[in-house]
Amino acid sequence: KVDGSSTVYPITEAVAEDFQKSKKNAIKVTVGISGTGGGFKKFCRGETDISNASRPILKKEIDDCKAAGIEYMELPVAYDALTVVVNPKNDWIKSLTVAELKTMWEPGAQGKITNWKQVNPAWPDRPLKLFGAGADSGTFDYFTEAINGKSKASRGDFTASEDDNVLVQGVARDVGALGFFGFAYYEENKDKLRAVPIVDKEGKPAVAPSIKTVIDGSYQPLARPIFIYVNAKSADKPEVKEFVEYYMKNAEKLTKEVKYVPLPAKAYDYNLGHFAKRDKGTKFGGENKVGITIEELMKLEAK
Amino acid sequence: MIEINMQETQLPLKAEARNLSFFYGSFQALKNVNMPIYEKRVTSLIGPSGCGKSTYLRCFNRMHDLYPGNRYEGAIDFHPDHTDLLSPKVDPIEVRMRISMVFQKPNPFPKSIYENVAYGLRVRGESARSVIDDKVEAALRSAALWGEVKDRLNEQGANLSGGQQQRLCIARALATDPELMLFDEPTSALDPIATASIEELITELKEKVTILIVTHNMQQAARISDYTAYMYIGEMVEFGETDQVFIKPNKKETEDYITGRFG
Amino acid sequence: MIEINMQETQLPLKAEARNLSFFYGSFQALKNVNMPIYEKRVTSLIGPSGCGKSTYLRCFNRMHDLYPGNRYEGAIDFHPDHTDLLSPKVDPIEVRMRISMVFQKPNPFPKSIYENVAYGLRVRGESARSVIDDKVEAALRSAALWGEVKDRLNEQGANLSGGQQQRLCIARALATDPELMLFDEPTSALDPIATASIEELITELKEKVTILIVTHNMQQAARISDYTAYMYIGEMVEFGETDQVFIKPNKKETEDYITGRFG
Amino acid sequence: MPQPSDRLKKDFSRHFKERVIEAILFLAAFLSVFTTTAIVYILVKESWIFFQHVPLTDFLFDTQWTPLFDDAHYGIMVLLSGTITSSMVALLVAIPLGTIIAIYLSEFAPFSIREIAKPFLELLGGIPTIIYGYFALLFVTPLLQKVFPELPGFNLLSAGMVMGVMIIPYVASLSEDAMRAVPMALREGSYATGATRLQTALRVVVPAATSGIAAAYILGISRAVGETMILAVAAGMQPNLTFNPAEPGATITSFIVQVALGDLPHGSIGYQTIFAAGLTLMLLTLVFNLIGFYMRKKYREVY
Amino acid sequence: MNQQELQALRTMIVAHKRWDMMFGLLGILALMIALMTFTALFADMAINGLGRISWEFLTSFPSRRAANAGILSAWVGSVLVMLVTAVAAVPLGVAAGVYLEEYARKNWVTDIIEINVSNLAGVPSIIYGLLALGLFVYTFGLGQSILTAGLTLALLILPVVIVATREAIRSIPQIIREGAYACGATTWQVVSDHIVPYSSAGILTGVIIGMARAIGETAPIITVGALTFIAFLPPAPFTGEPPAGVFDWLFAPFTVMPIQMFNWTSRPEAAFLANAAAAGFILVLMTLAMNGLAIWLRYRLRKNINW
Ligand SMILES: Nc1ncnc2c1ncn2[C@@H]1O[C@H](COP(=O)(O)OP(=O)(O)OP(=O)(O)O)[C@@H](O)[C@H]1O
Ligand SMILES: Nc1ncnc2c1ncn2[C@@H]1O[C@H](COP(=O)(O)OP(=O)(O)OP(=O)(O)O)[C@@H](O)[C@H]1O
Ligand SMILES: [Mg+2]
Ligand SMILES: [Mg+2]
Repeated sequence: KVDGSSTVYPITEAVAEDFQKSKKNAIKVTVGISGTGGGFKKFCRGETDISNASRPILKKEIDDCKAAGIEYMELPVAYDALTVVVNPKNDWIKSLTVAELKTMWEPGAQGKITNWKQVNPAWPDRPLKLFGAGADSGTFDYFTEAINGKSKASRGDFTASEDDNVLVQGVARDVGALGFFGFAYYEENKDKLRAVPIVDKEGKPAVAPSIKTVIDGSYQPLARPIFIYVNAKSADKPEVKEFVEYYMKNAEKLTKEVKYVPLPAKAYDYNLGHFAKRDKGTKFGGENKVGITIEELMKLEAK
Repeated sequence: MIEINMQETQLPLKAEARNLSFFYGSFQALKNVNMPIYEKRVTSLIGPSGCGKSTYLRCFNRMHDLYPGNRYEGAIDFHPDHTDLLSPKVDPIEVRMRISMVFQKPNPFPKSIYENVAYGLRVRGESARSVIDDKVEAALRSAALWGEVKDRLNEQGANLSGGQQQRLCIARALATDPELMLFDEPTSALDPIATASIEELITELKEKVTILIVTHNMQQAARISDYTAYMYIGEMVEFGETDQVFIKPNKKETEDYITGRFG
Repeated sequence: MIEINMQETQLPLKAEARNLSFFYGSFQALKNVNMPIYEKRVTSLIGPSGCGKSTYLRCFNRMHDLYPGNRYEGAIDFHPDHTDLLSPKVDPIEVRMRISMVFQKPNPFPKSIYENVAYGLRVRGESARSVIDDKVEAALRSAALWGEVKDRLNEQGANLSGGQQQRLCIARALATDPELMLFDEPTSALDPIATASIEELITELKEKVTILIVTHNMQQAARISDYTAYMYIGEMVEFGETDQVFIKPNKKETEDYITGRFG
Repeated sequence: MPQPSDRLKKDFSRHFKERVIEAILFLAAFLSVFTTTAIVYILVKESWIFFQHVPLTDFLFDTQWTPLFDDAHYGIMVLLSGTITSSMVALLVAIPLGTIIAIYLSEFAPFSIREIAKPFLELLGGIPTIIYGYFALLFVTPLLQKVFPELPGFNLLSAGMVMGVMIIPYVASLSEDAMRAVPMALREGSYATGATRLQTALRVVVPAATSGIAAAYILGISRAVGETMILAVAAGMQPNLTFNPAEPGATITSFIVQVALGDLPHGSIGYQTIFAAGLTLMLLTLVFNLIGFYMRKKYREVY
Repeated sequence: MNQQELQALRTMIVAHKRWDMMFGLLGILALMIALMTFTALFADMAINGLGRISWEFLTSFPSRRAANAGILSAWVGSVLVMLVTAVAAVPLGVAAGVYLEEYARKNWVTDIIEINVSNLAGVPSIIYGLLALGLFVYTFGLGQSILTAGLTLALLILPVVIVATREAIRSIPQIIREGAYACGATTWQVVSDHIVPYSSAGILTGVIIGMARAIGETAPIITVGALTFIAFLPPAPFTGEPPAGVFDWLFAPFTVMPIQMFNWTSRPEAAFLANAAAAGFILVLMTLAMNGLAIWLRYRLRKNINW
């Protein structure tokens, strides 16, 4: 039984589908989407074997799990590259620095920064319309932390939606729009949107999001890992064990198929090792970390 | 066919049914009815239950138009302007504005007594409070109800007793000064006193309007009407002056019916 | 108080109202009514509209129980078992099973003609088709409706003419062999032939059941009833044998009422 | 026949049966009270925790709603304004249209049209709300923008309007039933005085059916207040304190759904806000309903 | 009436009829707005989704490949959940409506119930989900099952059914009740022989509207634990290994149509959007089919009952 984030869902669904087929339906896998938070709630009550998570497990949830005596393994499964997009008719943006994004998005910008000109005097006098993920989502947490330096610190007057397709529509319609969402949505709507290369720090080159740049770690800081958490007790059950192993072996291929960015092949090997060793607990200490590359992540995981 | 025998054929007509047939879907409820209605006279319609009296009456104000599947044949010629009441070209609303009706079962609106009576006036676009006040009072007086309800004009019409409700409906029909009034057993729910006052009222009204009344009470027919028609299973068996119909009917059937009751 | 004068006081009673008062909320519609009802006799109730006849009648089958705020005082002693019909300890359903009622406005159920008549039997748990068939036919015959509807027993009751509907309701009330039957102006919607047959039926029924009837038609009261009560604004003004009440009433009011009509 | 004296005794088995049935029916009716109590219990219990962190005055009087942000504000008025505005728009669409349709179907339309149109009308309530959401976003908003070029791409107006269309069946179908139940004798009485269809409809049928029509309205209003997805998709999820339908906004319900299915850890203060918001909504509908209840009591007509 | 007066009368009637006409047009217009919206939405789903509708679509389980994905588990789940909902909500709603109209004395208890009922209609569906999670799943231990979901939706639509029932009952003329009571019927006999049959057309309207809403609900169902990927069906009675009991399916995990749809609409690939449209199309057809019986029944009933 798997439940949790809808962001991770497509990957797990793909794995579950193939796994179930390879077992000739002898093993029944189910996947739900009650959100990372909802997923952890069930996970920490021992109702699910595996929880999909678009962010690391947080303090509160660690405590809950501990209280219920649930131990778990944390396995990153893919990268979700947050892509900053603008309308294709927008001809004044070639790239954006993190600082510029911060000007637009920081809490102090609320009600003040409403025009492109205010961000950079070189830009035209046009209303600035912002689109982003809902404040409840891991995506939002990650973005705010990466850009504004503090999780959940953001201006409030932007159009939010849980459904990234809605954001796609919003940006595609408005020349003055800027938004961020998962890479896959950009990939599918390339004709309607334009991805903006991001300059991580002063002096670094502007990097456009792509599978390559994410994997090689040059697309920073907006690439975030997503996880599955496996209940340690369930891991002793043969069907769960087989499923997780199947997951790690096929993740690279299937991740690509559902348009997410896979981790490098060796990362999955690390995970398998981990899993075999029953290496329990989280490496994130109950909070989000931003801007880690795959390398760093593997190092973390290897600890 | 019926024979019409009367003394004062020179009387002006108010309406005349000519070869009137009526169908509820495929069921023919009226068969080739011919009948004159004289102006400023009371014509009563008698006959056994289910013979088509109500059906006939409801042809005059095109009530049957409200239901699908109903069909008229023939004509009702309405004087003085010779409008054919049944012609599809004639607007049923115009017909109903000129011809008002009191139903067999009292049907007050779920409104106050006042508004029930004022309804016809409001429908005609009257809005002057004083005019309406006057007409409502006059109509209620004529319907012998004013005394009982003058202090509770704002109460619901449905709170009245059965007889009071029927008188309320009569007042409603009266308020708009119709040319022809149709009464479908108006006194069947009334006590003798109220009945007497309604009968008196009908006799008074004769001065101004023409009246066509369905009744089961043959004494009532004899008392108040100038002409009487006897119907039987959709056919007009006999029509004539009331005295003549009751005393010396032309048809055996009529005599049977009347004596079956009077004897 | 009223004086009861009669010749055959030795007659068995079927019911007796004792100091019966009735209140619609705070409005007192019946005031201290005392009245005997003799077994296997027809008692008729006359009086002007709104005087409380229906209210009185509806006390007998506890119809008023259906509405909140209604209140009885006094008693109706029901013979032979001396049950107080109004006692809260007595089940109104038992009361209604023994006492059936025909209403002022015909109220057929929106069911087939057959089911309308069979309803009382079904309520009593009767389910044998043949028994019901027989009773339905008998009831419809008694109500002088069989001939008209025997071929359309499965049609809706509402498709009948007003008079037919009322006869249908009478058949419904008859089908269950009640001990006492209440009629609230049962013939006000009927034509003379049907009225005559209902009157005849009532006269026949007298052999088996006791009958209490409200009527506006004083001739009817005179024709069919053995006893007559005259009510006025909630009070029982006079009660006596019909002949005596009509020919030599004790009270001035009664005489006025009757002669105001007969004179 | 048994002795009459036996017959009139209370029949105990029948009496007992009647009582049992009454008790069962009462339980069914009381279920609603039980449900409400359970809901209120849950809401109050969780809100209690919430209000220990957030002073009631902030909750009521703050003009910002950013419970999930780092700089958290809990001004419920913001969501309330969105809820009220969008519901008002919806009602301004649904009540006139629904009533007109009901009158038309009941009093004007030929039999065949009525019998065909009504089921299709009712299907309007069966279209998944997300489809309505996209309809508002992709069809109605651009259409409105043709008329009001200033209109932002996400706004309460188009969401409210589409929501109005969605609740038409509630208003129209139930009102039509109520009107149809008005006895023919009343219509005949009206037509016999020379009234037109419209006069009959407005002066006799509608007043006689008031109670049913009011019930239909109340259900419609409730449905509007409780609606979620349309607003989540088309209104922008942007917490603005505004009663201007031409602005984007967020409503209580869309907030609740978003958070309940989002990535937030359950039990955190951000998560707890949904209960406080839910409680507020419940109080709001209660006020509506109380008003409706007393109005109906006052104007109920009997025939 | 002389010619002049007649002329005046006719002028007035023409004016009145103009209003009549205008209202008639307005009515058609309003109806058109509603029906066109429906048609547009439906046609849009049809255009986008029709290409995907095939036997395979109906008989396949969800898949990561849009072209292989189907709605078998979803539609089976929806049908079963609706079955539970109808079986629970209709009798409960009718019983409550009947109690309030025919039994309850008009006192404060009734008032409270009445306010409660309409108040519940405005509670957002997700709150019902939270309630059901606590109550059905944890307290009663019904699990994250078809039964739980069906009962949750039943609670959700109960107010509509109750209100429709009450209004339908109210429109029965008092004189009909009196006639029945006068025959010696008990309250229950009056209710079962008259009140419920004569109000069933109105009750059906409530059921139709309520079920249409229930079949499209997502949020509460997700909250009580509906799944998204599930590649097997609930056990049919007496099948499988070990043989399932008659009611085992009630406790099976499941998914429903709208969840599948929502999931697909939020996927990036355009092909999934077509799937969503196809699922929406089928969902509306299902609603129509589900309500078809009720609509037909109502049509029959309304023809027969006229006051
Ligand atoms: N709506 C209807 N559909 C079909 N048949 C009808 C309808 N209304 C009346 N009838 C039939 O038409 C015939 C005439 O009915 P009508 O109501 O005119 O009788 P009536 O003479 O007024 O009787 P009553 O004195 O009892 O009121 C009857 O046989 C009746 O059954
Ligand atoms: N439900 C009620 N609430 C209040 N008052 C009522 C109610 N029903 C009747 N009344 C009043 O009680 C009195 C008696 O009414 P009742 O119906 O018994 O008269 P009735 O003698 O039967 O008259 P009718 O011959 O017109 O039928 C009348 O004044 C009437 O207005
Ligand atoms: Mg008639
Ligand atoms: Mg009476």
